[in-house]
Amino acid sequence: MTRTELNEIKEAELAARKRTTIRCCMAAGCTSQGSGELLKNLEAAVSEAGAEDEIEVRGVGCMRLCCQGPLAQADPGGPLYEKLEPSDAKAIIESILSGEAAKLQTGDPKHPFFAKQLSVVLGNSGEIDPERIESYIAADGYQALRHALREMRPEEVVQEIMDSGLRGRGGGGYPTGLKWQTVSKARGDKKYIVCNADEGDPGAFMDRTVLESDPHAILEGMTLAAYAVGADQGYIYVRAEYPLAIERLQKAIKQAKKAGLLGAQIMESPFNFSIDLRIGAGAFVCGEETALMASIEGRRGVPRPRPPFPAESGLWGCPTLINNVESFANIAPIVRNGSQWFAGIGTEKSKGTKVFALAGKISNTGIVEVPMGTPLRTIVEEMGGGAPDGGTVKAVQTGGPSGGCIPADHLDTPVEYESLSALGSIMGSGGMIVMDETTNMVDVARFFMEFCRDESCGKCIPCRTGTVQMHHLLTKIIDGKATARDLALLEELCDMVKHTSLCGLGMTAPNPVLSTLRFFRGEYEELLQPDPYANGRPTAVPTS
Amino acid sequence: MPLIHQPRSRKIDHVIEHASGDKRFKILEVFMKRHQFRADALIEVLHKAQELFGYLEDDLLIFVSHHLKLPPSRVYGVATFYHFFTLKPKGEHTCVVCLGTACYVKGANKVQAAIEEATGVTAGETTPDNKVSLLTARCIGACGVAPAVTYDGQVAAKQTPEDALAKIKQWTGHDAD
Amino acid sequence: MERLKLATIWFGGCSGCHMSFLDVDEFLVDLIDKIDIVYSPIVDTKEYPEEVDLCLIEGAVCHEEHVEMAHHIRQRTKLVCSFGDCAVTSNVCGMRNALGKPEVPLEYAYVTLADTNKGIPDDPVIVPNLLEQAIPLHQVIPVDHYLPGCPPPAERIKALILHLLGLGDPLTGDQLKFG
Amino acid sequence: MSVRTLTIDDQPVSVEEGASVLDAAKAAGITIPTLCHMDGVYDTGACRLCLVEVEGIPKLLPACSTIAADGWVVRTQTERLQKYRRMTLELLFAERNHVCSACVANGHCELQTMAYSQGMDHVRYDYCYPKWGMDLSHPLFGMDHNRCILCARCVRTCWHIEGAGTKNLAGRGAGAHIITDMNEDWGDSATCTWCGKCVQSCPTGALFQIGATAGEMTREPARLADIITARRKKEWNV
Repeated sequence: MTRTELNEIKEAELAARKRTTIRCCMAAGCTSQGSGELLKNLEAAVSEAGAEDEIEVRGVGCMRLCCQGPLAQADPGGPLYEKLEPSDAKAIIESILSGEAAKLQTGDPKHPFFAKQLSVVLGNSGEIDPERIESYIAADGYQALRHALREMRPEEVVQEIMDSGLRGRGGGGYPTGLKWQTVSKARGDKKYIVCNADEGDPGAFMDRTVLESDPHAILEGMTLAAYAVGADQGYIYVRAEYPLAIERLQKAIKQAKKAGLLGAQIMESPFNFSIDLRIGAGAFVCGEETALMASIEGRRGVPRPRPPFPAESGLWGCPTLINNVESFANIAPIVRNGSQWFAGIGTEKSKGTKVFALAGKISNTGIVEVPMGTPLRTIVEEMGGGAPDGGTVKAVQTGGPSGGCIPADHLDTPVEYESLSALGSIMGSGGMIVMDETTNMVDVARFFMEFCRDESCGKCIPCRTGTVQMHHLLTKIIDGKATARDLALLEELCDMVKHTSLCGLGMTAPNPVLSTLRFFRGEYEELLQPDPYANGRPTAVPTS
Repeated sequence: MPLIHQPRSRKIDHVIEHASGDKRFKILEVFMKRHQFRADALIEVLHKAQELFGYLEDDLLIFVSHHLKLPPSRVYGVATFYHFFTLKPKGEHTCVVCLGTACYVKGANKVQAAIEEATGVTAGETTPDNKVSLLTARCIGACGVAPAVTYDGQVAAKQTPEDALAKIKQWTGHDAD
Repeated sequence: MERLKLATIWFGGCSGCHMSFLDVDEFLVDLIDKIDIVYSPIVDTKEYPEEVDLCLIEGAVCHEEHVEMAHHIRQRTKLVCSFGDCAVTSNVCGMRNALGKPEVPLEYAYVTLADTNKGIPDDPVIVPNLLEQAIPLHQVIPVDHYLPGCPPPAERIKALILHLLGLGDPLTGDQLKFG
Repeated sequence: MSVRTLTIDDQPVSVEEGASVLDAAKAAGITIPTLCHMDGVYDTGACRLCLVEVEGIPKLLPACSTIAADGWVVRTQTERLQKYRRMTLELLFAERNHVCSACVANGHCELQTMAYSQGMDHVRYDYCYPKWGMDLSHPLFGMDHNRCILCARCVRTCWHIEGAGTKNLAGRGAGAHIITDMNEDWGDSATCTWCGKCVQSCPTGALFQIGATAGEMTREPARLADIITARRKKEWNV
């Protein structure tokens, strides 16, 4: 693939555009509600009407408002159809051909849910056909790679990422450029790039959205990273629970290989890079980078102590760069538009945008991408429409089992790494679960503890048995069998597990308990039984 | 009790013999060859094996360990670490209730309870007639349409206990209770 | 100086700790002006007295009467000591817990292994109901001191009593050894 | 070989580059408690007993698997560390069925010794009392899962000293357990060489020689280190 060829594909693709394009969401949320059949029916209706030259039906990635799915929209300027039935296909085509509005539920594109979004990562999501590389190329895909390979030295690419201020989107917020620099400077003939697509936080589906909607963006981001740090082999570690993402990634890799965008001498440069998929097998702990590497090596997904960090000693002992899906998805836009453009978005310490998955007791569930610094309230109340059925938002859970519950009166907090961790939660990968007044916070804490208990790898003692005991204590509290002494024991254990566990899973396992204790302590105390021995000597002897 | 124990090769011989009459073993061998019989392909190979056989029986694991030149304990250790792998046969149909946070706060546990009551099995088990296996998932990423249940690989959105029971009934061909 | 009112009792245990207690021999005689044994299987008192200073409780809490008695003792005693591994950890008594319900070992003992009169005794007046699990004492009442050992050697018992009399250091190191 | 100089519990100590904090402490005559560490096999940092504080580093670090660095100020016995160690031991005792009085390793058990040396005189958590079995199928050795602390010393010994790969961990979380081959009876194992090194490596009464009764099971894990050191350094001319 040469520069000219890349532009030829782009122009051919644009030239082939028809007067009208119907975009039909084919991401997991809508397909689970029947959008696959809808797409087929749309295609059938087009050919039935003999309008093949007029109308293109395009299966696209996530159109974001999952709760109103299946979604479809006709370009240019057509309404956003919601809650479509496969049988609605005909009406849509007829409406396009006749110019008269169809009697279908439509959404308001000016609603804050859409209007307040800013797309960097999801720019192509819901727009391009994720299963066709041409569609990606037509949207300026692989231009960043072309530019980097021709005009930039590897260290300039690293510098660009450093200047952009991008921080890891997987949870911790470590500066991405710094990580790249460490790997690029690490000694070793063989280096690896790993994309962590083991999005395991329950309630998070941002990475899934990106993978299903724009797989080539990940490949391009990884290839840029490989060029920057001097790696020639990459792995995408993706969960087995995401079959559609796997399928699209497989297709994308095949297409990129065929187009000479992966493999040997990419774009006729001396640079070689291959990407292999590794399918996870249902272990949350494999989201932890050392466990993930063990799993890629075909072993039990058990973490090991760091240091040494993967940047120095990773896969098979070689320097390895691990970033998550959303981080990689930011790379091509940064290289394409320049670090200054990216650094202009967001806040001083948190640059760019962040994708959130809105779920739980919220009216508009789905995917949003907002600039860093957007207040939680804007996301939850304006965009998300607050709790459904007249309920009130009680708390927002971010960061999955490693995060915490932020109470409603802190919703004015801006979305930033530092501000969220000051509240005892974390940015995490971007899952945002809204709880209303019917949600019991102790129950939520136990839910997460059960999760961590079941997902603990069993290697280190604090996590393996500490989560068992914490879960047991929470159950005792919920069952009304606990006293203040048990609560004290729980708090002490939270502190111990947090500080002594080997990996992030254990270290953050107590967070949901700690944060609910911080903001909703009353809910715990209400469940406690009086302790007859509270002061050492009994106040009244209990009879058994 | 024999003081000289059975050499490892004898067990392998038995498995190879068993495998020779089954085409699926051949397919698996080709798959492993494509990975150059590399030890780090173990998880990919187990995925393939489960796809072919439905579950990972002992002979299958020994077959894999032999070809990838890994001790059986390593293969077994890996197969039991990951929840996706199952060492017991699954039922004709599989129903996976997502218990991710979003599904949980929207009542997935009630859907699970309804199915458990109707089928008489708890999560992780298969009905005695081998019709339905009930499983739970940690989050299938369909949070936007919670609560979600996967029926034979197809994700179904916004499930109520009634929806789930209707599906089970379809499978079992009679009232689930 | 008033003498230390000492009580001892055994719950679910083998009385081995009490045997070890007897092994302190003339130590008790030496301390006769400091200690008064007010209640114990080795003295004749029938009723647990009020205002006891120290009670050594041997054995795990295995049945309902133990629970009742533990609370009773706690109310009337300044310092309670878990005396020996069964009281501290549930030890051998707790080995039944892993088998499931208490009926499992009962069935084995009174039916499977019985030659005559097979049947689990079920009159609560004669045999109190077993708890679901045999548990350590501190899960029922607050405990002030722990004296592990199966049994705790006489020296260790001496050391604890001396410590509580203000005549010695608290137990440390292998004086706290289980088993 | 360059040298690293650091301070451990106010005591200056110099070690060769690449030495662990645990090695450095040993050189200074300071004992840091360990359970999963065993000389001769690689460290996993799993038991968390050897966690130490290093000035300027917010995280606690496992002494066994942390390389000592120049200028470090290490503390091994702070009140906080001691508390965490006691809690770790409490968690271990509550996890499975450790009944010292009826154990083959009573009096020779590293877990038991660790408990009293750290001042853990009772367990505040509810005991789990799980149902784990025993494997008595092997003519020479037995395995009692009730007493296993999952330190994986036997696994590392079996793989890296004996080289048989018979033992491994299976399952995960609280359900993790030691297996022989494909979770088969040890006596049926086609890979076990009957060398007994795993039994020598076990810190508790989980692995034992058949016939040993309460308190009779003694062992010398140091012999295993001798074997591997001699092999690595080619000390034995054969």
